[in-house]
Amino acid sequence: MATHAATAEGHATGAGHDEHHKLSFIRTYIFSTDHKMIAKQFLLASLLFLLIGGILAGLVRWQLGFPGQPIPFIGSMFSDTTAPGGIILPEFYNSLVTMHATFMIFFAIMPLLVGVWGNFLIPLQIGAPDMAFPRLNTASFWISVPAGILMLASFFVEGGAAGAGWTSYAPLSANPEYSGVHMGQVLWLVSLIILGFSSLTGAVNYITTIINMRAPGMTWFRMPLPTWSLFVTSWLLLLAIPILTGGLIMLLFDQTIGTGFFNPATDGEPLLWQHIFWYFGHPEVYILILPAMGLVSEVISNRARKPIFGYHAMVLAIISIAFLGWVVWGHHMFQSGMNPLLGTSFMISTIIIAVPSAIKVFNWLGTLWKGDIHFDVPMLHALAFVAMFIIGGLSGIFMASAPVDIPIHDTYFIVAHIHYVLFGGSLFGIFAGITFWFPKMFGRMMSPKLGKIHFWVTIFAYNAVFFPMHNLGLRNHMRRIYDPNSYEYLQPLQGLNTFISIAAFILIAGQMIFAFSFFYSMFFGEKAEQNPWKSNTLEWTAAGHPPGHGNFPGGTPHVYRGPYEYSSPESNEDFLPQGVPPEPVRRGAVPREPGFLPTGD
Amino acid sequence: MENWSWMLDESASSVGPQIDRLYYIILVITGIVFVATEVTLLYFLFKYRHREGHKAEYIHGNTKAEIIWTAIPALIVLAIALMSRGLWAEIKDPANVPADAMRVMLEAKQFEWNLTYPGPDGELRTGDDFTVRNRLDIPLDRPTVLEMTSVDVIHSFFVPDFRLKQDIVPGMAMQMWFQPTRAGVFPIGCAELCGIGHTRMRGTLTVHSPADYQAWVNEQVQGAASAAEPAAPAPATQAQ
Amino acid sequence: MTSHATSAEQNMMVPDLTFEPGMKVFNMKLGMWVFLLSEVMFFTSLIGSYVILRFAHPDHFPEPGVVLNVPLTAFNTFFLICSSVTMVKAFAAIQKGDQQKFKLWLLGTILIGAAFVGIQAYEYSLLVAEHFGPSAAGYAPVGRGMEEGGPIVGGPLYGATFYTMTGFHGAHVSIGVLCLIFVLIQAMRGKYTAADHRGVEVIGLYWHFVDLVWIVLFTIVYLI
Amino acid sequence: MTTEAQGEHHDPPYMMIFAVLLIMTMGEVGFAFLSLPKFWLALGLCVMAVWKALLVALYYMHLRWEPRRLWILVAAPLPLVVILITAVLTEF
Ligand code: HEA
Ligand code: HEA
Ligand code: CUA
Ligand SMILES: [Cu+2]
Repeated sequence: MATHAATAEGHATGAGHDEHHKLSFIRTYIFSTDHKMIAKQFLLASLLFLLIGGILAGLVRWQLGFPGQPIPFIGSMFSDTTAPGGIILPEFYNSLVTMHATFMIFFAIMPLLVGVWGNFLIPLQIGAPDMAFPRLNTASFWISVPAGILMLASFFVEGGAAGAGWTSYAPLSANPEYSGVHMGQVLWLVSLIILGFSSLTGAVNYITTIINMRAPGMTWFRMPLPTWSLFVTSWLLLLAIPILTGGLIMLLFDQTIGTGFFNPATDGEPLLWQHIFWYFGHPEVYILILPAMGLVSEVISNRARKPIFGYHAMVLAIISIAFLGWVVWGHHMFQSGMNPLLGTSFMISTIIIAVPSAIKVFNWLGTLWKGDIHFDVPMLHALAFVAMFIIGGLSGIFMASAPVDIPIHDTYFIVAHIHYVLFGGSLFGIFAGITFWFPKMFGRMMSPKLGKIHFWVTIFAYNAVFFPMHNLGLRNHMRRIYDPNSYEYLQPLQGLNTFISIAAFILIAGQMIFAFSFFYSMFFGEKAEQNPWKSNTLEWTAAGHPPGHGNFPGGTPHVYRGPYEYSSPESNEDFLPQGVPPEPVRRGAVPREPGFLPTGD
Repeated sequence: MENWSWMLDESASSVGPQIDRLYYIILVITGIVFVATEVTLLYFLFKYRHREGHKAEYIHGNTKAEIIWTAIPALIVLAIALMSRGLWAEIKDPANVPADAMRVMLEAKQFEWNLTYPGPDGELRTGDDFTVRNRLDIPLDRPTVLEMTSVDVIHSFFVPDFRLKQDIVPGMAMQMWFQPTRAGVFPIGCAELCGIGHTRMRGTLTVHSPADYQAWVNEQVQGAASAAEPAAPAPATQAQ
Repeated sequence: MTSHATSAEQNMMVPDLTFEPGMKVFNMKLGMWVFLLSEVMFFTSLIGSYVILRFAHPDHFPEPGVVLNVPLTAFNTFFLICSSVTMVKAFAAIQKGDQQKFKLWLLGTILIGAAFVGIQAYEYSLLVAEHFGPSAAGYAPVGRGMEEGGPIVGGPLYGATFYTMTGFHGAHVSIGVLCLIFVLIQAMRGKYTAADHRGVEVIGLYWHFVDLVWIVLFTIVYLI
Repeated sequence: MTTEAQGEHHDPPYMMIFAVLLIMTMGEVGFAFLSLPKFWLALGLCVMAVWKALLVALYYMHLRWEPRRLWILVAAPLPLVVILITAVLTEF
């Protein structure tokens, strides 16, 4: 074979990074192929969408807390088709709820978990020089930008933004005659189709990178849990997103060229849409929680200075949650007219998911047990994650029991569940992640003082907002209703609704502390040390500070042990990095010189 | 304060108590799990908080403990699943629909409920049927079967006090039965987002004593006979 | 990187051995396989909907050959299978370093692939002329060789599912053709060698996958 | 390395597979127009289609010569496909 060798372009698989020429501004900050820069791009963009989603939530809460009253301060800015004189119209309310959920789920939490941490952590934690396909990675971010722009633009088209709920049940979403929204729905569909490509390219990249580019010694069961959970999440993305894309395309055709897949007038099947949506939708909610579980595991083990309890069980639990997640989608459809027998099997599989979730919760508790717990800001958020995820998970058990779901389906009990798992779970996980890895990303510490204020405001306001929603639900307060007072039996609940809304405004305002601290610390924060949390994983000990192009200045690191060897008797200190060879350990675990670490080959 | 309660309002249908019982069982189980886990969490946080010179113990796990805390929740959730399964089958099994039930047709549309009753002949889809809007009147002593259809989008027929909720999918014939257990007037709501007027899609369900019910039917039949008159009394009635 | 003197002969078709053993195939190939799995799910969404809708409403779907032109499409299927063969031939040629044959087979693949798309477009135009369209309102085919104005066969779900599925397959073929053209240009520039023809293998995987999907589609859409 | 060795000495039987695919396609078209009960027609056609698809995957996409772990990876979504379609089919 060798005789046929022709021109050598020397493109080594990912590893060759020796040319250190200066890249232009555009190549460094805009169309960068460096996974760390792409992670930062995702971070900023999705925090922006988080803010937008939060503002929309504020408007929703205004209407529910003070129905029919003009929105204060900004009320006059709204057009006559949305909120004339600041008074929200019902169609605008529907759009607000729909877009709130759409931005939060697809444009904030998903990229914050997968786009940010998938990009930032995976190569660094497994000791790879970059992603397997750096340019595809750039594309993955830039594909998502037009999707976001289209989604935002839908507010300004005729008929307003999509208003059929984030689940977009057909035929309401398929036929403009029913909803009064045409262009907005079309943009919603197109935007999500485009966004699907972004997630897909990301998933291909993460999976390939993790399978093929782990540093020597980084065996599967030495991988840090964030990477493990991102790996499993990538599979969920890879296999769930295309199902949604197919459904979105069919719905788009119904909406634009009159096909009638989901339109009963032409014998289409509305339930088919629901099956397709939830076949994607349930794996989706695990996409939104698994990476957060990974981040939280890392933070808890680190700040308790103790090995994660039952590492293998944790990994298996992630995998089995993901597996079971594929066979439970019908629990969103118990009251939909689905075949009741099918409902039974969905009910049983759903309830079983509590078991791997239990393993995770108990193992977190086990990690804290006999630990040496440091209450730093990331740890506070991680602990809040555990405490809140328990509540959200347990409320899931009520709904998983199909007969009990009859009265509580489509009430605020569900809304409470959603926010306990998505805010109490995912978002606290994200806060833990951002505050934990901020020093590695930006080279500066986030202010612990502001961080603590933000944390305490958030945890109290958050519970004041969402805990009473359980009670609203049990009083049969339906979700997605514009004016609860139009039901006589809901009128006594107005006081509670107003209370929730005020708490929500405090919650939203409290987030501004975070926004301020984020940007302030980026430029003026205290300079961080190389390994401020005394962590074991490669990104802190082997990579540059902050990591430069090519990630590992000393060459590909070697890995000698698992990621959670905290307080190991082998070391004089309470940590033992993965890359420190066994024999010099007794001299102290911290590599003082950058060149200390063994290099690959 | 009553609004903060975790108790359910008293139910008014035959399945209500069973659903409520299951709800309370789950409430107790999850309540115990909730308190146990959160208290443990807080206790650990207090007990093992960082103190100078103190080092965490180097423990990787404990297989026995892990097996125990996998098995116990597994058994608990299995029990919940089995209990739910039985009740679900009881509610949904078409074989359980009472044969002597009164049949009423429900047609949902944006944004109203139209209910069609068998007229004096007791048969649906005959000339003497009559239709009322946004109210369902039933006798206390008989089960009722609703034959539900929707003409436009998905609606969901929701009677909180009866623990009844069923989405009505256009193009599908849905059925739901129930047996009231006390007389009274109960709200009906639409629980599935169905467009701009979703909030307005309300109704009332009135459970009459048998005698009152007959009187009501008679009144409606007469109303239907004289439907040509424009000023129909509320609730609006119309002839078919 | 002076060590690259030997890398001219380094076989790029095997994975980078400095890493932990992973999938034992090179990155691009693994990436393509992973991507194809998502394609499986995408077509599942479309084909699955077809199967389900057809099962629920058999009356919408006429017998094979009544509306669709089976001989024409069988011929087109033959084309697509041919293009798979030319593709593997191209791959086999570059494996042996035979640049000339490689380019010829590649060109053949492109031409046949383009022909497939062309024939599909032609088929669409015939069908639309026979009032078999995707939209429910415009659906009015009366069957192949039947009198104009006769009874309409099937129902609108037929048109909707037919055009969505075959259309997205056609789009995949078209994208494949574009990618192959790109590969051909690269081949002209001498990018591929016996030691490194990763691009050829990877685009080949995609191309065969599209062929594979067609095998399934042809059977369930045209024949069943 | 394996592919290389294979390429040097004998290519996979590309033309053979091509012939089989062609014959099976013709067989399929003929079979589709037999007057059999619909169920048997559908079953027969599905079996043939799956067979052809397997031939393409195994020979043209070289799965036969790939490491076993790649097989496992490739098979991963198939159960999901089956679950989705069969579950939803029971609805109607
Ligand atoms: C991150 C997101 C996330 C997560 C993790 C979950 C997790 C779970 N969800 Fe949730 N869910 C949503 C997001 C999420 N959900 C959203 C967004 C909706 C609404 C969509 C819409 O309609 O708009 C929804 C709706 C929803 C429904 C539909 C309700 C309805 O519409 O009527 C159901 C029903 O079964 C359900 C169940 C569950 C269950 C059983 C879990 C389980 O995974 C939870 C498991 C966890 C625990 C149980 C806690 C920890 C365990 C222990 C402490 C051990 C001991 C426990 C026992 C012995 C019980 N969810
Ligand atoms: C991740 C998901 C997520 C999050 C975080 C939230 C957050 C909030 N949600 Fe939402 N919500 C959903 C997902 C989410 N929600 C979903 C899926 C639905 C169902 C929709 C449907 O029915 O279709 C829903 C529905 C829903 C309803 C029900 C509406 C109805 O049924 O009529 C309500 C009502 O109160 C509500 C309120 C709130 C409030 C007050 C917040 C608050 O927590 C908001 C607090 C504010 C923020 C979190 C912003 C913080 C900003 C930063 C931290 C940015 C910092 C910025 C920079 C550094 C630039 N939400
Ligand atoms: Cu009808 Cu909501
Ligand atoms: Cu779910």
